[in-house]
Amino acid sequence: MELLPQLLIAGVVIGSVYALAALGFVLIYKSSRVINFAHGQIIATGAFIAFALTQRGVNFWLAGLIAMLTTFLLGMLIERVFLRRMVGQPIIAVIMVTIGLSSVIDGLIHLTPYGAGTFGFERPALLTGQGIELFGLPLSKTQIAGVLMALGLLGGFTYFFNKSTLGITMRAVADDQMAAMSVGTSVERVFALAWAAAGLTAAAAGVILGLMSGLTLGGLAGIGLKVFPVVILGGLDSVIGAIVGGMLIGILENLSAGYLDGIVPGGGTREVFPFIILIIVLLIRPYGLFGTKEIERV
Amino acid sequence: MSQPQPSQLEVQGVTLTFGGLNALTDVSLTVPPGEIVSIIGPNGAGKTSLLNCISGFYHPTRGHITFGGHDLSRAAPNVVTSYGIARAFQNLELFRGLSVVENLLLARHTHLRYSLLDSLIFYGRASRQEAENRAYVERIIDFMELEEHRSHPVGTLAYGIQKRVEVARALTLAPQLLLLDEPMAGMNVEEKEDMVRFILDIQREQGITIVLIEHDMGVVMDISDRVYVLDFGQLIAGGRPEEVSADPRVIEAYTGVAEEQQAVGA
Amino acid sequence: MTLSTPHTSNAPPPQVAASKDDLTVNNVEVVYHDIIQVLRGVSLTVRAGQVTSLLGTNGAGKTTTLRAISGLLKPENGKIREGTISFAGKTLSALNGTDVVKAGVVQVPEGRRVFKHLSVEENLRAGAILGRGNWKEDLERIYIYFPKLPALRHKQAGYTSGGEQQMIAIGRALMAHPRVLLLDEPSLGLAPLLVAEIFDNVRRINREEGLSVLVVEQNANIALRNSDYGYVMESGRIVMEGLSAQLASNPDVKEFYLGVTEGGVRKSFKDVKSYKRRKRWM
Amino acid sequence: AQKTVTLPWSGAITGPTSDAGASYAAGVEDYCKYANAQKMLPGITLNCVIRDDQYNNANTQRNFEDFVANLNAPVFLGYATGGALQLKSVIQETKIPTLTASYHIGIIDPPNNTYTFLPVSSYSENIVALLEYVAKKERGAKVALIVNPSPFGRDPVVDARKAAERLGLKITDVQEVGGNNLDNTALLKRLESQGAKYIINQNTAGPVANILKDAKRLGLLGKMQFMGAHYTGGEDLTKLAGDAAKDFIWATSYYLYDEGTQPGIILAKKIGTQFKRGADTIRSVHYTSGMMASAIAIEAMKRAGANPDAAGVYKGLISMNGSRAFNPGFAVGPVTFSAKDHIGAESLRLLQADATGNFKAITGAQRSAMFQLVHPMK
Amino acid sequence: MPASRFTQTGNYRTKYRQDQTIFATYAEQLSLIVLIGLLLLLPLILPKTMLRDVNMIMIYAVAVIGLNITTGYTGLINIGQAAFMGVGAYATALAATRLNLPFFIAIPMGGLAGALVGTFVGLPSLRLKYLYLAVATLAFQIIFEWGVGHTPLLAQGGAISLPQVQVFGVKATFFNHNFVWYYLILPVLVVMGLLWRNVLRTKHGRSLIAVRDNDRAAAAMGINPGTAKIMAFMIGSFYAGIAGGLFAYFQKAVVIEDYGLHISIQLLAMAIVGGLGSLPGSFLGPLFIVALDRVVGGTSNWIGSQNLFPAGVDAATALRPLSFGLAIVLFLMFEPRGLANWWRLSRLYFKKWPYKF
Ligand SMILES: Nc1ncnc2c1ncn2[C@@H]1O[C@H](COP(=O)(O)OP(=O)(O)OP(=O)(O)O)[C@@H](O)[C@H]1O
Ligand SMILES: Nc1ncnc2c1ncn2[C@@H]1O[C@H](COP(=O)(O)OP(=O)(O)OP(=O)(O)O)[C@@H](O)[C@H]1O
Ligand SMILES: [Mg+2]
Ligand SMILES: [Mg+2]
Repeated sequence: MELLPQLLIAGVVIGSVYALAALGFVLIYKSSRVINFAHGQIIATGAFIAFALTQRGVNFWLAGLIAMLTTFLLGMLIERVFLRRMVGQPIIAVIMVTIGLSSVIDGLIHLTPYGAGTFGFERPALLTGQGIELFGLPLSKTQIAGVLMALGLLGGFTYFFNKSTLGITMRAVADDQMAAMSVGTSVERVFALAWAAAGLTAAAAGVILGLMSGLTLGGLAGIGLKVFPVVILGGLDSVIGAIVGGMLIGILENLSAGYLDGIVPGGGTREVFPFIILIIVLLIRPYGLFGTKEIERV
Repeated sequence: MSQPQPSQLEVQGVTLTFGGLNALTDVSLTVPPGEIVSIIGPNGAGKTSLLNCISGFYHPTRGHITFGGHDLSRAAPNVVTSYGIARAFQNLELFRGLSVVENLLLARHTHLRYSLLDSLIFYGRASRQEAENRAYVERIIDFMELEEHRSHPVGTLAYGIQKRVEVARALTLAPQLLLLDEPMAGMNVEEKEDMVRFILDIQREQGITIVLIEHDMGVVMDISDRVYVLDFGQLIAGGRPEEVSADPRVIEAYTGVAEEQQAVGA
Repeated sequence: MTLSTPHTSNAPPPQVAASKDDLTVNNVEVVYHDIIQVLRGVSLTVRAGQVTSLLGTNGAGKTTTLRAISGLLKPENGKIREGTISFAGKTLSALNGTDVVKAGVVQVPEGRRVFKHLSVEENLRAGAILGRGNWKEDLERIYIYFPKLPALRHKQAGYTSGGEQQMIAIGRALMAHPRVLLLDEPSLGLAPLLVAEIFDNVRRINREEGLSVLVVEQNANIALRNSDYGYVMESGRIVMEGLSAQLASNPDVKEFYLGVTEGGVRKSFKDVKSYKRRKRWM
Repeated sequence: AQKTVTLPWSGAITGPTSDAGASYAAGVEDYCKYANAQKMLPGITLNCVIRDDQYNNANTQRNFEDFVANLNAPVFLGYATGGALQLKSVIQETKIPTLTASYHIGIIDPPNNTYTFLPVSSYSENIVALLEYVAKKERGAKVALIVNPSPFGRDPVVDARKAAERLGLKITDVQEVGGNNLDNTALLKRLESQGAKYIINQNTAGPVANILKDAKRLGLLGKMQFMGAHYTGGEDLTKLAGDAAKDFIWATSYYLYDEGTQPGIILAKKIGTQFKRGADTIRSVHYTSGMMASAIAIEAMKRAGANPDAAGVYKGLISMNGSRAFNPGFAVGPVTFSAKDHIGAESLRLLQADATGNFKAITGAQRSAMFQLVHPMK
Repeated sequence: MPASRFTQTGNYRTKYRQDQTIFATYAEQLSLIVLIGLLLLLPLILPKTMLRDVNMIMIYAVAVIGLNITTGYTGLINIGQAAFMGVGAYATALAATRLNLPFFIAIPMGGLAGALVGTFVGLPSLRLKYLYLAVATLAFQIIFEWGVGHTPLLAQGGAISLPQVQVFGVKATFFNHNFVWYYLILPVLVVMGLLWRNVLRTKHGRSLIAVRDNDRAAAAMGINPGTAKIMAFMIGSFYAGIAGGLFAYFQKAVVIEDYGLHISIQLLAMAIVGGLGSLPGSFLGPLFIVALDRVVGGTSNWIGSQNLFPAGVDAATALRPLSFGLAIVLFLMFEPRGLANWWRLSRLYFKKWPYKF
C-alpha cells in the first residue's frame, strides 16, 4: 500500500498551492465581505510580472519580490478605483464588479505578450536539483517551498488577525463598518490593505504555481475557480480554513484521481469531485470547517 | 374580521437551550383571548426568545405551545402565521425597499387563494382577489393613520413611522393574536401615546389578543390586563400589573425602584 | 426661571465660563443625498467636563447632529452644507471620521452596534486602533467601570444581552481615549435597571475623568436627571435649551417628554386621546 | 473582367485555443493573398475573409451564414471541433464543401458527411498509428490513453480500443485530463501501478507538458514512453515542457519548420516573410496547416474553372486522386480526395524529440493499415 | 379629465382594479401595439445576418427573464443559468431526436426539464444564504458540464443535430431559418414576458420580492421562504429551459460549449446591464451585450488586420474581454439600475411630453 501515502503527500503539495491561492481570497472576504472573482487574474498578473522580469535578466527572487510588491499596489488600486464605490451596494453587484474586473484584467494581460501561449520560469539555483523523497514519492524543491510558504503565511496571518489590533480591526470592519468608523478606523484604509495583502499572496501563489506547472493565462486564472471548494470547505473568512481546506481539497482530489478515476468511465473525476464535496459541505455545514457562523436573531 | 371562537395561547413548560445556555427554563403561561398581556424582564431574560418560540422562529427544546388546538412548538413561522398569530419585530424587519402599501399587501399572502396558474394568466380569480385586497389594505392604512406615507419606500421613513408600519403590517394579517416586541422602543412620550392608542384600539375594536414586550413600565402598568416577568429565562412573577410591580423580586431584578418613584418630581 | 426663549437661544449657557475645550456646533445645516435637508441651523455647546443632553422627537435630527460632529455623515450620503463645528481649536466639520476621533471626539452609535462576531475583549481592542496609550492598561480601566465585562471577555459579543452590548459599545469608545463622548440613545431597548446602571457609569466616568459627554435620549427622564445642561430639538432645529433641572420643570417638556400633566402627576397611557395639544414652541 | 470569389475562414483568433488559431488564420490568409498575387486563379480575385469566432459555435454559425448567404462563398474553412460538428447538417443542406482545422473523425463520419473533408489524417488515425508502433516494439504492451475532456479528446478512444484489441495491446486506462491539471502525481502513480508503459495523449500541448514535467519529477520518464496526436507535440510542447519533452513521440502529417528543404516549408517561409509575419508564427506548425487548408480550397476552385461555385469546388476536391492528386508540399503525402475518401493527406510520420526538444522523424511517411480496418470509411 | 384619453399625463383612477393595469396610460398601450406591429415587420427590413443576432437576443432575453426571476426578484444569485439552458436544450434534443416529437412539444419539454432540474438544484437554497448559494450554483454549472461530457446518451458534449422544423407548411431551410425562427421566437418571448408580468402583480410575485428583501419577515407574513425560493428556481429555470430548447433548434444542434460557465456569466452581465429585477431590462441587457459583442468583433477584426501593435501584443484578443468587463464594471459603478433606468427616464419624459419637469 504505497499508493495511499503517496497520494496523500501529493495532495498536500498541490493543496498548499490551493491554500495560497485561497488565502488572498479569504483576506478580502474577511474584511470586506466581498467575493473576489478576479483573484485568479491577480494571481496570473503576479506570475507574469515575475516572469517578465526574469526574462529581462532580473534575479528570480528579486523578480518575485517585485511582483509581490506590484500586486500589493495593484490590489490597493483595484480597491480604490472600483470597489470603494461599491460600498453599500447589493452583494450581487459587488460580485459582478469582480467578475467584470476579471474580464478587464484578462484583456489587459492580452495586451502583453503573455496573453496567449505557455511559458516557464528559469528555475533559480536554490530550487534546482534533487528534492527529498517521502514514501518513495520524490518531491521537488519547488513543491517543498510551496508547502513551507503556505504554512508560513498561515502562521503569520493567523497571528495577525487574532493578536494584533490592526488584525482585529480588520475583522471588526467586516462586521460593522459604521461602528468601526466610529472609533476612528479608516475603513477605506482597511479595505485597501486587505486587497493589497491579497494581491501580495496572489503573486506568491502565482509564482509557485508557475514554477510547478508553467505559466498560462488560462491555467493561472483558472485557479480562481478552484479556490471556491477550498474556501467553502475551510470557511470563507478563516485563514486556517484556507490552508486546511486547500490541503483537504488537494488530498481529496488526489484520492479521487487515484481511486475513483479507475471506476468512473473516462475518469477525470478530480475536475468535478471538489465541487461535489463543496455541495455536500454546504448542505451539512454551510459556514465550512472554520468559518464564522452568521449570527442571526430576530 | 370576526373571530368565531377566540383561542387561548398556552405555553407549557417551555425550555429553550442554545449550546450550553438556557435562554428559557420551564416557562408556563397563559394568554386569555381578548386581553393585553405584557412580558417584561431584564435584557437577555428571554422575552424575545419566548416570542420566537411562539411564532415559530425557534423551536423549544422541551415543552409545548398551543394555540386554538394547534401545536406551535414545531411549526414553521409561516405556518404559525396561518393559525392567526401575527408579530411585529423588536428590530424592524420590514421590506425596506418596498412602499408601505406593498408591505401591507404582502401581509395578505395567506388570505389570497389562487394558484400560480391564476397568477400567470391574471384573469378572473387573481385579478378579483387582488382588487378586494387593495381595499382591505387601504382600510388598515386609514386605521393606522399612515395615509401620507402610503407610497413611500419604508426604508426612508423615520424610525417611529417604521415601527408603526411594522404594527400595521402585522394587523393586516388579520390575526387573532398579535405579538408586539418593544413597539415603543426609541420613542418619546408623545409618540408612545400614539402607539398606545393604536394598541388599545386594536384590542378594543377588533377584539385581537395582544402580547406586548415593553421596557417602559409606565405603558406596561397602564394598559396590561396581565403581566409576566422573566429573569434569566425563568418566570419569576405573573399577575395583575399592581401585584407584579410591587413584587420585590421584580423590583430587584428589573425596575430597581418601585414604579411610583420613577416619575420626575424634582 | 432662566429658560431662554425659543429661536433666540444663542446666548451662552449661564452656568460655567466658556472653555477652549468646549465643543461648539454653530449654525449647522445638514442635507442627505443633496436634497433632504435635516438640520436647519443647529447650534449647541457641549461644555468641557459636563454632561449635555439632547432630546427630541423621532426624526428630529438628533442622530444626524451627532453624525455631523463625528464625521460619520459621509457613509450615509449626508453632508454639512452650512455652519461649523469646532473643538479644542480644531474645526471638526472639515475633518473626516478618523481625524475627528484623533481630535478626541468619539461617538457611540445608535442601537448598540457591537462587532457581533468578535469576542467582547476583541471588541474593546478594536477601539484602540489609533494606538493611544497602552491598550492593556486601558482594558483594565474599562473593566473597572464595567465589572460585568471581564467575565464575558471571550464570549462572542453578538450573544450578549442588550445592556452588556451597550457597555461594550461605550467601553470600546473609551478605548480611543476620547475627550468628548457622543452617546446616541444608550437606553434604547434597555431594561430600567440597566438604563440606570449605564447612566450611573457615564456619570462616574464623566466625574472621574473629566470626560465631556453629549447624550442623545428619548428617555428624557433619565437624561435630564443625569446631565447638567440640555437641548430640545424638533424638525431639525433647537427649540429649547437650559439647565437640565430647569428643562425638567418646563411644562411642555413635562407633557411631551416626561409624560407628566401640568398638575405634576404622571398621566396614564390608558387615557390618551387622539386629540393633540399644540406645542407652545411651534 | 476580374470575378471576385470569397475564400472564407472562421476560427478562434481570440479566445480559447487562439494561440493555435491565430497562426492558423495567418496561414490561411497569407496563402490566399499569395494566390492572388500569383494570379493562381485566372480571371478570379479571391476575397480572403478571415473572421474571428472566439471558439464560440454561435459565432461560427453566424459567420457561416454570412459567408454562404451573403458572400456566396463556394467553400468553407472552419476551425473547431464543436463548431464543425454543429454545422454538419447545414453543410449537408447547403452543399458547401468544408475543411476544418479539427481532424476529428466524426466530422467526416455519417450522417451529413457528403461535403465535409479533413485536410490530413484524423486524430484517430494518429493514435492508431502510435498503437501500431507500440505493438511492433513490444507485443502485449500495456497502454494508457489520456484524452482531453471534450469531443475533440474523446473521439479517438473507440477506435483506439478496437485497434489495441486487434494488435494484442492492453489498454489499462482511459483518463480525461483538461487544461487545468496542476498536478498529475495521482494519475501517473496510478498508471504506474497498473504497469502501463506507453501513454498516448490526445490533447493540447499544455496539459501534456504538465504531465511530462510531473513524470520527470517522479522519475517515470525512463519507465514510460509518452506519445501523442497532432495537437500534442511540436514547438508548443518543447516550449512548455522543456527537457521533460525528451523522447516524446508525436504523430503528425505535417512537415516541420526545421525541415527547410521541403518545398512546402520553403514556400511557407517565403510567404511568411513576404507578409511580414513574426518568426514565432512562421515556425508554428499551425501556420503551415492553415496554408494547407487554404491551398486545398484554392486548388479545388482552380479545378472548378472559371466559375467556381460550391458544386464545382466539390467536384474539384473529389477529383484530387490518382494522377490528379494535389501535393502542395506542406504535409508528408499528397492530398487525395474522392467521393468516398474525405481525408486529404493520409500519410503521417512519427517523430521523436531529442534532448533539445527538436522533433526528428523516426518513421517514414506512412498510412496506418490498422486504422482502415477499425474505422472503415463509409 | 384631459380632453382625450390618449393625452392624459397621469392616472385618474377611481378603482383599485384599475391600478392593476400593466400600462399606465392609453398612449402607452397604443405605443406597445405599434411596437409589436413594428417587430412583426422587422425581418423584412433587417439585413439577414442581423436577423440572426435579433433571434439570439430574443432567446437570451427569455433566459435573462428567468435569471431575473431567481436573481433579480428573489435575490438568489445564480451562476449556473447557462447550465439550466443546457438542460432544456438537451431535453429538447432528446425529445426531438429520440422521441421524434415536433418542436412545439419538444421545446416545452425542455422548459419542463429545466424546471425539474432547477427545482432540484434550488433545494440547497432552503438552507443556504447569500454567497453560499451562488457558489452552489457555480458548482452545479461545473458538475453539469462534466456530467454531459461523461454521458454517451448526450454525445458526451458533441453535437446532437436537431431536425428542421416545418411550420404551416413552410419548411425551415438554411436560407429562411432565421426568418422562420424569428416568428417562432418572438411570440414565445412576448408570451413569456407577459406571463411574468402577470405573476409580478400577484401574491406569487410579491412573495419572491419579499424573500429577497427580508426572508424572516416574509415567513412572518405567512410566506414559506423555502417554497418561494424553490418556486423562483423552478420558474427561473423553466424560462432557461425554454430558452435552451429554442437555442437548440436555432443553432440546429446542441453542443456543450453553448452552455458553459462563460455563458452563465454573460447572462448575468445581461441581467445587470439591463437592470436587475426589471422586465424591460431583461430585453435591453441582451440587446446591449450582443450589440457590444458585434461592434467589438468588428473592431477587433479590423485591429487584427492592421498590425497596429508590436508582434506578440494581441490587441484584437484583448478588446473583447476588456470591453465586456468594462461594460459590466462601468454600469455597476455609474448606473447600477441598468439600462432599465434609462428606459424608465425616457418613458417618463415622453409621458410628460411636451412638458419638461
Ligand atoms: N440564536 C441565538 N443563539 C444563541 N443565543 C441566543 C440566540 N437568540 C437568543 N440567544 C440568547 O438567549 C438569551 C435571551 O435573549 P432574548 O433576545 O430572548 O432576550 P430579551 O429578553 O428579548 O432581551 P432584550 O430586552 O434585550 O430584547 C440571550 O442570552 C441571548 O444571547
Ligand atoms: N441616510 C439617510 N438618508 C436619508 N435621510 C435620512 C438618512 N438618515 C436620516 N435621515 C432622515 O433624517 C431625519 C432625521 O434623522 P435622525 O436619524 O437624525 O433622527 P433622530 O432624531 O436621531 O431620530 P430617532 O429618535 O428616530 O433616532 C429623518 O427624517 C430621517 O428620515
Ligand atoms: Mg428582545
Ligand atoms: Mg437617532
